[in-house]
Amino acid sequence: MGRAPSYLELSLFSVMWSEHCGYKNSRPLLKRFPNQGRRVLQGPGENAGVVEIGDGWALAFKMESHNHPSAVEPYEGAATGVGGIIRDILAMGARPVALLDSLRFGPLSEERNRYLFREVVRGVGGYGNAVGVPTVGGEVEFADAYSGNPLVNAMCIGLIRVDDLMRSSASGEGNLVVLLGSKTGRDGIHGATFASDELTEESESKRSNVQVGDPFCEKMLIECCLKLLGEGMLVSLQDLGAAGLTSSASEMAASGGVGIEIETDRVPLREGGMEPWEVMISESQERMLAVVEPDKAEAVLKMAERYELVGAVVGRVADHGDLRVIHEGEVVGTVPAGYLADAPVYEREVVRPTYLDEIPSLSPEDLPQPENYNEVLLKMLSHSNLCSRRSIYGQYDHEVGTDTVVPPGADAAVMRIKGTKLGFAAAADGRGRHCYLDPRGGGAATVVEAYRNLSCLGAEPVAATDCLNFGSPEKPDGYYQLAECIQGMAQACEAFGTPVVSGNVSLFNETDRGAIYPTPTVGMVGVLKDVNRHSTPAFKREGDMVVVIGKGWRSSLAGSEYLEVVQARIAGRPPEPDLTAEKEYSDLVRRLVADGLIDTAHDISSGGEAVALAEMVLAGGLGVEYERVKAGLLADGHGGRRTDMALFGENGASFLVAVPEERWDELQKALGGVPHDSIARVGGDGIKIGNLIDVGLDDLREAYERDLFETHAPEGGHIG
Amino acid sequence: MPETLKIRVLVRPKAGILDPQGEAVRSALPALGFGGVKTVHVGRLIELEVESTDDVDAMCRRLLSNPSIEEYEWEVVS
Amino acid sequence: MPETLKIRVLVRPKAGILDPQGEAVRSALPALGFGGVKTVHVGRLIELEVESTDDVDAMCRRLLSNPSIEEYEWEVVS
Amino acid sequence: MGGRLLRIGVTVFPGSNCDRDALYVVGRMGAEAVELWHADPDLKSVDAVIVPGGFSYGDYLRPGAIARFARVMGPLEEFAKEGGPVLGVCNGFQVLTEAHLLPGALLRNTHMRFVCDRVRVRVETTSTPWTAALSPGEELTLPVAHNEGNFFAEPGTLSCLEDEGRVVLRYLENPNGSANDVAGVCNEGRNVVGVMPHPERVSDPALGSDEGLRLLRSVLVGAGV
Ligand SMILES: Nc1ncnc2c1ncn2[C@@H]1O[C@H](COP(=O)(O)OP(=O)(O)O)[C@@H](O)[C@H]1O
Ligand SMILES: [Mg+2]
Repeated sequence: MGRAPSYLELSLFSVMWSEHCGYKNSRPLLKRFPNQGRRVLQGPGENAGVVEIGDGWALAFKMESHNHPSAVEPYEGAATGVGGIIRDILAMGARPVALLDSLRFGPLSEERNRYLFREVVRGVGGYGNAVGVPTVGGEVEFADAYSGNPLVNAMCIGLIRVDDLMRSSASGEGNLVVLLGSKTGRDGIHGATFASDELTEESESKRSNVQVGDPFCEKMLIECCLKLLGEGMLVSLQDLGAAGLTSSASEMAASGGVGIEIETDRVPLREGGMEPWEVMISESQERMLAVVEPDKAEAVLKMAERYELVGAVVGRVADHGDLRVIHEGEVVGTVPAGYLADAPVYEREVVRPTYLDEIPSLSPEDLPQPENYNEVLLKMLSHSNLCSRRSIYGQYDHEVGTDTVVPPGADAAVMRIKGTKLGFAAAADGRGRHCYLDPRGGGAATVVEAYRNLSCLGAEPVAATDCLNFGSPEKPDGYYQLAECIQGMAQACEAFGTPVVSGNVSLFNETDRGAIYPTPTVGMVGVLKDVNRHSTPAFKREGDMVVVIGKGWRSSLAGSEYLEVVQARIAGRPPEPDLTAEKEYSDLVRRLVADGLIDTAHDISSGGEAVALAEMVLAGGLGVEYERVKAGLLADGHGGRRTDMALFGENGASFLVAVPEERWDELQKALGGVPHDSIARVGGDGIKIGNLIDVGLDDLREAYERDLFETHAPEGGHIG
Repeated sequence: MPETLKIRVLVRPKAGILDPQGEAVRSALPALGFGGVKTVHVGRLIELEVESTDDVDAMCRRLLSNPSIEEYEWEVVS
Repeated sequence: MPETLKIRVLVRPKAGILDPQGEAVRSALPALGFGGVKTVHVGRLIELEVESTDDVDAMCRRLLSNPSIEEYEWEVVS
Repeated sequence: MGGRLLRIGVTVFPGSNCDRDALYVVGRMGAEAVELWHADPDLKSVDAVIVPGGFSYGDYLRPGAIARFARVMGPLEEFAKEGGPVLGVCNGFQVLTEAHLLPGALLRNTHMRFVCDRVRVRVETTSTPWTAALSPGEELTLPVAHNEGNFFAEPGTLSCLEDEGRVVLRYLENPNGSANDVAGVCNEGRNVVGVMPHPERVSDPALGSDEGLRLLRSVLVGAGV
């Protein structure tokens, strides 16, 4: 800018250019994601992506990480993560209607991990429940790699009329800039820069600037903003996130090609003696910034009052392209808004890490074959990565709004849209171990998992959002994992026609115990033309035939759940996802549901065929029995392979569906040349697989329906 | 059996940290006909009966308060 | 402007009334290696700055505590 | 009131979040939904009032503690004393106990967790405007979603509630530690009912059940509509 920046200007740059805001390392790589599509109304670049879903309706959605804040203060970290993503959706003008959370923790054998897990779940619920947006799905996994560095990714979906879409770009010289919501305090000063540091002993002491969420204020903010938008009182709207006023104002100005002047002494403050730079970068929660025509300002402030919110005119839109900070009538800082919005980018060389070649390859021959498969199945079902998530989503209000058609517990959640036949489905997935063993394949498999989960419900996947949780990109391994996972995800999204319309990056997820598994998480939404035509994994009728569709029997133990849980090994390279088959079979299953031919479907994923069958039994409370003949077939692993591989091996591109016998011919016709096999029948009071497995429903339940939390855990506190 | 001590622990939000409860109560008071209240802060009161005070401070740090957002004080009341 | 008084209000569950929070804390203590804690009760601490103490008792009765399940005490601390 | 469309008011406090659900369901009941804003001391001549669930004033201090002082509560208390049908759902139940329109209080769930689930309850009395259309002893499956649903009343009060048949709904599986498995109660006049479960969430076959709608429509029967 041709002169030495002042301290205030420096702090603006430092917060804006930190990874958290500027995507220094990831921006060039993100270009690989497809982001176009016939349904896309808004791709990356706005507060959230938006896709059209029919009848004049659109969905705005985005996923965001709050990993570091949650590692330091789990309850508030998770809560403010939820609050933040809700405001991104609100900024598009949409009413937030669904939340999902994607979580990672170290093993629950460690007290600190139990504490983080408990308080994060409480934080997600504490905020989401109070603000009245149902938490309808998510996922959670436990692994050593996340000890001390939990992952907390929150996704929000908003519903909006296509015509009512809002944008954040400021316009109209002389228009006023209004700050709505709560007062500004010293919350998270330098939090934005902190969020991209590695966690160290020292960062533990940064606690004093922890941000505390106020879901009550957020609820008022949602209703107030939607009312203002409904009455056409706003020119543009933007949430305040990392870097507070600085990023919001500069982004609004830059995208509108105008300037914005902020008078810091007009900002309502919570504490005295705040410096202008503190006001500019404060990350106080529950605030939105709006551009308003002068003659509407008074009405806007009145509305804020009606909703018990603080509202104040804090600046104006100017024709110069600068973000100007004014204090007591004096300009104390001037920065071209574009400078702030466009941080410099780094491109790095991609070098294959040596660890990938050191991962022991898997030769099943030297794996001992289990004696007792009943025990193996129960051990799998009770494992913290496979057991029921009820003890988590039972703490989340997943029904408020009265639109939840398929609640948590199925492969994805299904929501209706009142006054239409339309519905949408949403799922969040991540595959950290797979991405560690094979970054590119794992990246693709992450997208595949979400695509499959939506298809199981009968929804047509239309677009995705993502959260890229990685270690340090300044280390070759970290950068390789980032680049390769993105490549794999991009290929899958390309193949599936599901553009990535929004996302978020969280790098430097490392502690003195090392880096996390590379863990991109994907949130995908799908459309149901008739929301009543959906399926669930639950068996519904005695006597139904159970059919495996796809590659069920060509499964592998490499990097599988079975290998880790039962054989205590993390080895091998999981099979390369077959994108063509995944799409073909997913689309087929979806058509079967849409045509009303099947109402029972589940994908074969972690834990393989036996676990998938057990999940369907547990969901429906009806047993299943392998027909004797076929059991033999399976006992030698669907054609000469190991039994454990046949039961618990993973591969993907495979589903289990159930139909009444009288529709079997119809189904076979519909399946045409697609590999399938009628393997079992719904009936009995447990799971029976030939002479291999025979476990009663009660034992299945006891193993699966585990409470992942200590009973009567006290609130808050800081344990460990 | 050893006679016990009654301990009173007061936990309150750290200075500068947002206190949504206190704020909500304060802004509600005038409507309820209670004027002249300048500030309100809401915290926790914990009362313990213990055999010795040795562990009390550790309990406050590790379980009864959340040092990242709260401060505490404790005293023997009897 | 009138100088203000600092009031401290303590609200606790009435004797005999179930106190899930206190119970949760008590049952968590041993696991953390804290023995010898006989009873734990969790209540609320409310700190007010007021211009006069006239209304304080009414506030406690009508808003800050629920007399059917809680008891309160208040004092001027400065 | 004959054939006239019943007007049912739904109070909206800051932080209420089931108000829109309630307004929607009133429409499905075949009644006219009227929003009652907390700051307006006016019931807009409605025939019945639903105090919906949510987190009025963030549940700060105690659930319902602040909301009960809202301006709309004055006329609402009058309406209740004159025998007008009032239903408090979840946070609405909490508000009505804080306002002393219903006995007892709702304490923290004993297991210290928010609970969102569907639970079986038994209809203990049909002599209230909100259960008149159900059959005594009938079992319903209703959603619950709360942190403080643990009903408490002094032993004397509790036995009096039992003796006078003022326990309206009883849990068949107790989700929160509630005394005598109480899920809902009514006042002495039986016109004010509070329930922790959310009937409005099961008022639509599209959501798997409309048992809640049957409960809510009782008030129309009572009103002879
Ligand atoms: N953290 C969570 N929050 C809410 N719902 C969750 C969470 N974790 C899992 N679930 C729900 O539990 C069910 C099973 O989750 P998961 O095993 O990840 O499904 P899948 O294997 O089909 O992806 C899903 O309905 C999911 O939405
Ligand atoms: Mg699945």
